Parts: sequence; C-alpha cells; structure tokens
Amino acid sequence: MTFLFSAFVLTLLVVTALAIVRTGNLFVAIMLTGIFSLLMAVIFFLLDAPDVALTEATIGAGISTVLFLGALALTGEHERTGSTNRPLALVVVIATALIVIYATFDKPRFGDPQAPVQQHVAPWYLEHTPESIDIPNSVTAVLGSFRGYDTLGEVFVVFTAGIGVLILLGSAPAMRSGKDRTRPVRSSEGLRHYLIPRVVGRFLIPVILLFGLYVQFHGDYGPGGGFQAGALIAAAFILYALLEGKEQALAVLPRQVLTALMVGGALLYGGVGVASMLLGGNFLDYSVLTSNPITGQHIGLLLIEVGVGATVMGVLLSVFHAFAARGGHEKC
Amino acid sequence: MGVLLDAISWLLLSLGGVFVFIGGLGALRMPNLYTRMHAASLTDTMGAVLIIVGIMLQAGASLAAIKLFAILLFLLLTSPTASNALASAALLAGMRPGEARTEDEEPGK
Amino acid sequence: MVNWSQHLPVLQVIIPMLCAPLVALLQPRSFAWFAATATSLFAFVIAIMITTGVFAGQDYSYNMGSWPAPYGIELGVDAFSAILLLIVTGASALALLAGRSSLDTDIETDRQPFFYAAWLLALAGMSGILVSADAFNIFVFMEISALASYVLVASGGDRRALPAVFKYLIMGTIGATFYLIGIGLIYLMTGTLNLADMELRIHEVADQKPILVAAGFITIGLALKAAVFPLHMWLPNTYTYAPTIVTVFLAACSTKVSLYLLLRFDFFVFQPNLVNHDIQFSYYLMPLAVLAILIASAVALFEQNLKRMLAYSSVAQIGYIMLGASLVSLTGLTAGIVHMFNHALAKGTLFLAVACLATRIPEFRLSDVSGAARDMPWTMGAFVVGGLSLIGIPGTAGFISKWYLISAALGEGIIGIALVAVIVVSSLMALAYIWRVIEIAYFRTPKNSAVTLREAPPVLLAATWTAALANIYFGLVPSLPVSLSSSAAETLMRHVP
Amino acid sequence: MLMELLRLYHYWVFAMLLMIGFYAVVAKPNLIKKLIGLSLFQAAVFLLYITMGKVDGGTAPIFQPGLVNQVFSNPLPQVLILTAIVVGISTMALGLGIVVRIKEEYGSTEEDVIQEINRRW
Repeated sequence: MTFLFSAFVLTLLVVTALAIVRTGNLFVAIMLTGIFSLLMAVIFFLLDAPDVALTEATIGAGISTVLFLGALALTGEHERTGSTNRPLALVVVIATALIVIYATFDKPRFGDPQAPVQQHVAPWYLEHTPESIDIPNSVTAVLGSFRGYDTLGEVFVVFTAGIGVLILLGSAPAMRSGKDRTRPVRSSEGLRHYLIPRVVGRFLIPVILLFGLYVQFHGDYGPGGGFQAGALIAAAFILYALLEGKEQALAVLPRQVLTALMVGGALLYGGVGVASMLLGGNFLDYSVLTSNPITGQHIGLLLIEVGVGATVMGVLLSVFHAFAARGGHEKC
Repeated sequence: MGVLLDAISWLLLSLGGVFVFIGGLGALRMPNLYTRMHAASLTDTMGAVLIIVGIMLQAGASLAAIKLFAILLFLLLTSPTASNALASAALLAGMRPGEARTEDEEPGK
Repeated sequence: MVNWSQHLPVLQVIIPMLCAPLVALLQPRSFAWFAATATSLFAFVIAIMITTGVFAGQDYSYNMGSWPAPYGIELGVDAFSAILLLIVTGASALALLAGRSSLDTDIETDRQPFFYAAWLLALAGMSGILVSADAFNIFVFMEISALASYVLVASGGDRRALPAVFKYLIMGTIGATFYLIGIGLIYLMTGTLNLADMELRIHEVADQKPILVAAGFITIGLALKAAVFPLHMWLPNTYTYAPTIVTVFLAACSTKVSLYLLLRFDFFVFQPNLVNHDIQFSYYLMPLAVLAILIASAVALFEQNLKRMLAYSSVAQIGYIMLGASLVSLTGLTAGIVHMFNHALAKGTLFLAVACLATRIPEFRLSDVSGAARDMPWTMGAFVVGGLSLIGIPGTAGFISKWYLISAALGEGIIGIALVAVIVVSSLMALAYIWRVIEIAYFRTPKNSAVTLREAPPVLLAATWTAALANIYFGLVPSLPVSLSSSAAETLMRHVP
Repeated sequence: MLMELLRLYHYWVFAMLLMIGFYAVVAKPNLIKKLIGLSLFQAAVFLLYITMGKVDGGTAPIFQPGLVNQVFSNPLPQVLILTAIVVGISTMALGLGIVVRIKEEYGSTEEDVIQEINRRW
C-alpha cells in the first residue's frame, strides 16, 4: 500500500519536474517548484526521514519559493520563448542519465537491511546514540555531535551566502532610468488595507513562532532542530512583512539585529567548539563541557542548535529584506 | 463498534476523495480565474474536512487525533484567507469577474 | 594545559573561519583589512608550523569531537596537504598585504567588512578541504570556499563580472553535485565516508557498476571545478573581470585545491582497488592534458586582453599538472605537485604585476600597456621575472618543474619523446605570448606619451617583488617544494599497486 | 521479479529528475530557469541519498520510549541531506542575488542577450 503510494508520488514528481521545465512562465514554474518540494517532502517522510521532510517543506517549499518570487518581482516573469534546442546539451544530459541508470543495475536491493550501506557506520550511530549522548533522535545526535563539524561548516555556508547577498544587494541600487519608477512607494504598505489576511495573520504569526520554538527545542526528542526552526521563524517574520509592510517588519527586527543574529549564531557554534578545546577535549567535543559527559553533550547540542537557528533565521531574513528593498513592487 | 467506525471513516474518506476530484476537475475546466477558484474551494473545505475527520476516526482518541484537529483548524483558517487574498489580487490586477479570459492569463494548465 | 601543536590542523581551519564573522562586524571599516591580513598571516604561520611538523614526521590525524575515525570526522595532514596549505595561506597573505590600496578602490567602502569576511571564508574553506579526511566534510568545505569565491569575484565594480560569476556558480554547483553523487554511490556500496576506510572497504565491491560510475562522476565533477580542459569554460571570464587582487588569490590556489582533491581521491580510493585504473587514468587524462597545453596556449597567443591571456595560460598550466599526474609515476607526480607550487608563484607574480598596472591603467587590452615599462619599470620588471618563470627559463622556479616534468616524460619511452615535444612547443608558445606583452610594454611608444604614469604604490610593488624574488629563490634553491612534493608523490604512489 | 523492478523505480526517478534538472541548467537560456533547474538537479541527489537509507520495515531513527528491538532506517544519509538542502538554498540565494544584479546592470535575464551586450561593449 505504502509502496503503491510512493510509486504514485514519485511519478507525480517526474510529471511536475517536466512541467517546470516546459512552462514558459517563470511564475508558474516557481509555483510548481513549491509543489515539487512538497511532493519531495512526502517521499522523504515515506522513506522514514521526517527530519529531512520537515526541512524540505520549510526550506524547499517555503523559503525557497519566497526567495524566487522576490527575485522574480525584480526581473520579470516571462521567459523569452525561442529555440532552446541545444543538441550538445541534450546529448550530455542523456548520457549522464544513462550512466546513472547503468549504475542502478548492481545496486543493492532497495531497503535491504543487509546492504553495505546499512552495515558499517550506521549501526554504530544507532548503538552509541543512547549510551553516549542519550537523546531519542539519533539524527540530531549525528548532526550535532558525531558529525558536528559538518554542521558547523554548513552554518558557515549559510553565513557566506548571507554576506554574499548583502554584498551584492546591500548597498543602494545603481542609478535607474526614470521609467522604472512608475509606481510610487505603495509597496511599504503591504496588505494593510486587506482586513481578512491581516486578522488571520495576527492570529497565525504567534502560533508559527511558537511552533518554531517548539521545533527548535524539541529537536532532541522528535524531528526538528535549528535549521527547521530558523526557517519557520523566518517564515513567520516574512509573513509579517508581507502583511504589514517591510518597514514595519524592519522596525520589529532591524537589519543590525539580523546581522547580529547571523554573526552571533555562527560564533556561538564555533565558540562551543573552542570552549571544548580549551577545556582539554578535541574541537566540538561537548563531553568535556561539564563533569558529566552526557550532560555535556546535552548542553553542547542545545547551544549549537540555538546557534544554527539564529544564523539560519538571520540570514534568511537578511536575504529576504535585501530582495524586498530592491524593488518597488510587493510580492504576494 | 470497530467495524462501524471503520465503515464511517472509509465513507468519509471516499466522499472526501470525490469532492477533491470534482474540485480538481473544476479547476481544470472552468472558464476563468474566479470560477476556477470557486471550484477549487471545494477541495479546501469539503474535501479536506471529510478526509481529516475520516483519518481522525481511524486514529481514535490519541495525540494524533488532536494534531489532526489542529491541522483542520489551521486549514479552515488559512485556505479561505488565501482565496480571499488571491481574488482581491486578481481584482486589483484588473481581472473582471465574468470575462471568459483563460489561456493568455494562465498558460500551462 | 592544552597541547596546541596537536590541534594545529583544526586551528588552520577555524581561525580564519571564526574570524570571518568578527571581521564582518568591524565598525571602523578600515580595520577589516588589518584584521583579515593579520588572520591570514597567522594562518600562514600555522601552515609553516604544520609543514615543519610534517618534516619531523609528526602524525596529525585528529578526531573531531573525539569520536573514533570512521564514525566521527577525521582530519589528517600529510606532505601533500602541507604543500597546498603553504600555497593557499601564503597566496592569501601576500595578496592581502599587497592589495590594500587596490582593494580600497575596487570595493566600495561599506562593503569592505563583508568582502574581507568572504575572503577569510574562502581561505577557511580551502584549508578545510586540504586538512579533511572525510569525503562529505570535503563537500561542505568545498561549498564554503566556492560560495565565498563567487562573492569575491562579484564584489568588484565591473558589471561583466556578474555573468561570469553566474556561469562560475552554475558550473561550480554542477561540479559539486557530481562529486556528491559520486560519494553517494560509494557510500551506498561501502557504508563509509572516511577516505582511509573507503580505501579498505571498497576493495570487495570494486568491480561493481556503481563504483565505476562513482569514479566517473567524482573525476568529472572535480575536473569541472579544477578547470581541466575542456571543462574550463568558466575560468577565463571569471579571472578577467574579478578584482585583480582576487584574481591573484584565486589563480594561485582555487583550481589547485580542486586538483589536489582530484589526485587525492583518485590515488587513495580508486587506484589501489579498481583494476587497471592507472592505465585508464592516463588514457583519459593524458590526451586532455596535452590538448589543454596546446590549445589553451594557442588561445593565449592570440588573446588581446592581458588578464584573459594569463587566464588561458592558467588553463594550459593546469594541463601540465595533469600531464605530470597522468604518468602515474613517482617522478611524474613529483613534477605535477612541484608545478602546483611553482605555477602558483609564477602566476601570482604575473597577476600581482597586473594589479600594479591596474592602479594606473583602467583597461587591459594589450595596446593599453604600450610603453608602460618607461614609467613603471619596477612593475614591468616583476612581470618579466614572472613571465620567465612561467616559460621555464633556467634560474627560475618554472624551470624546476619543467625539468622534472621532462625527466618524468623521458622515463616513459616513445610516448615520452612526444610529450617532451609538446612541453617544448608549449614553452615556446609561452615565450611568444609573454614576449608580446614585453615587446609592447618596452618598445612601443605610449599611446598618450604626454601623460607620465606613476609607478605603483610601494607596498604593492614590494609584495610583487617579494613574489618575483621567490620565483628566483625557489629556482636556485628548490629543496623545499621538491622535498615536499616528492614525499607527497611517495604517499600517493604507495597506494598504487 | 516484478517487485524487484518496481523497487528500482526510486533510482530511476532519481535518474530522470537528474536528467530533467540538468537539461534545464544547460539548455535554458533564462538565468532564473537555470537556477530552478539547478534546484531540481540537487533535489534528485537528495532523493538518491534518502532512498539508500531506507530499511524494509524500519521506522524513523528516533527512539520511542518503551519499545525495544525496533528496526531503524539509516540516520546518516538523512544528516548528510539535511546539510545538502541547506547548502542548496544558500547557493540558490546567492545565485538569485547575482541574477537580480545582472537584471539591473543589463536589463535582461537571458543568457544570449547578455552575451550580445557584452560583445558590443
């Protein structure tokens, strides 16, 4: 039954992908990308990866769509139609796909518990999560502690993207010709004149924030953690900006605060690592943070997840505001 | 009792499925944005409510049922709001109800 | 209390990485340069300490978070990483020292803290690749260095940098994703991500299709990032339109880090296990290397833009490195690795000289530099030294690597003779394109002879000459790069059956 | 046998998505479309990793109190893909920033138009 359902969703995934590539309207393509990400999240859930599903849903379907729309509002939504036939490209692409399919014939059977991928490292993680770290969610354990250095790197990838967008779009836009300024600054008003979205939004935003905090601090026990929480909280503030106007949103969380979150989160994570080094352990060895290694791991995980959440939230909101400040139009 | 609950739940689920299907059909076949939205709203309301209630019956009195109820609540709050925002955006963009304008506005589907 | 020498590999990465957010915040904006340069110099010192440690035979394997090796992430440094660490940190420090005034004009003041933060992140990313012994961790750091490099290239004022950097981003991401597919397939078959562990566990499944496909994906992905011919399309425009100091940094190290990874992955994981892999490796790569050397040199010969000419010359030089590696012999690898070092020196010098020119001349068509030697003798002098090293004149660093390359080729019998011919022809081509610049700069009258160009700022000039003299020094006393390279080559060859 | 073939379906969908995304990246001249293609391309790889971590009859790798002898799916690919998703969105954000700047400087987001402008310049 589950299998039939996943086969159906997988087919839908391919159909959506084809539609995305075929449509000439970028707005439609982006909307379909959102659907694509949701379908992907469903698949991930079916494949026992709720953490990844949650991330794909918040980041792929939520934040990424918002960013694409933000860029689209500044660039125009119609793809120029014309001959896009590039035979060489087609050959390269088909060759790649054939090679990949060729590789599938020797692959271990899908879901086989005896496959090498399930044998070597993975059981160790499952075995050591309860005894060394003692939290139920082994994904969080691997993410935060066993492979915490990867996650540190990842936080810095996000941070790099954040400062990159700020360098590119941070300063005032280049001189524009007058024709671009046809619309006055109506944009700052957001949806202020629409009563229904505002009322519902006022009700929803606190709930989203609350859920974000739950995901942040419940990550040790269930699906969730800093990345998802950061994205959710950022989504709440983006919703606020869409409803009340971006000036209002910036009054609540000014740019300096966002930059501070970005920097602070990255430094908090790194700081935990350095602290464990100063206390005599290796870098990111949380066990030495307190006298009891397991408590140390708990404290370390809590702190780094907060760091991750802060950086992700700060970067996503900074990027959103960088896009929003660029254009005269509102996107919604 | 169990059989009865199962039967009711399956009835609700299939009924919900039918509504979703009709909604999808309408969104595909109706002539312009407003009528399409009208058809699609069927999915949000009847379809979603019936399906979620059906699943709640399957879940029984558990934490899952409460979560489902919360989902239902949010769905009932957000989807009409989204429709409202969509319709007013369309109106603002200069689309008048009643015009049978289709393909040039929405290529693709 | 804390034994710092044992922590050196991780310090090498996290010092620039954690300084980056601090630099981004620095308020009097001119401090950003000081902080970044100081950090970079410190990183260079750490690299030197690591190198001396490597010479002393110290074992630098380091377990992140104290988790044992295949489960946690392991860092490891050997001679091969040490020589690359020297190149990367040295280039970063020198470029920053040289680039203060040049960057002040290229980068808007309010962007500077972010720019220097991105610089440090690029440095941290590259160092992270070099010290890591975990395939997925390498991917993460590859992305840090890649994103930071995009930012660096795009941050100048030239609008033509934007399409170039977009192409770089697309190509770089495709390359990284191919790499990710490759390690995914290997992980599927072996269940591990640690390189050393992979080498052991891949053995049983080495003949299976996913492993072969993985080898293909990893090689192509990394070749794309390393701009190995014919996957070099992103490189010329990126180098041409980036701020010149950024070009100095990237030209000296970014492609070399990818090449390092290509060689390390191939020799550590595939060579010991795949049957006849050494033969395939040279069959596929040697023709590409030869084509790269000949075609890119020819393109450089006819290129009218000075920076792009040097960029194409880089593509050709990457060909030399690949040629050395594709011989799969001790001398060949030594030659390739020495050439990484020497090419970084030569190209660094040349681009620094271009940066000197850039302070006075806005555009880099060859005709723009006509007569420049009259007013800027020191700049052009350094350019000549760098050029001689690039060509491989005895007494310069470039000669050493050409020498090793030729002797390695001669060990290969009849193909070797042809390869030597290729090397000689391409050196003549290099002579021709460098000579074109020298001729125009020294013997043409300036376009506007009324205007006297001033010599470049002294700090920049000093850095340029430091690099130029390093070319001569390592040409006369090549023991450091050669001993590091031969020990790196030994490490690599130990994995070939 | 049929079941075996159906199980390969996951990998084939991965290959198809990879192909579709890759095609959009290399063949579409519109820069935003290229980025969308790039995100499909990366999503395909996510699917590959998560698929390989699935164990028959397993559940999500979260320990439930009171239950013993559960079969868990592999947590490691999930961790790697969490990382990769975030790396992907970072690349995307930066790419979009560059596209916006290109639009401002060149007035177009079509690759060939931009090349033409650069050639004339």
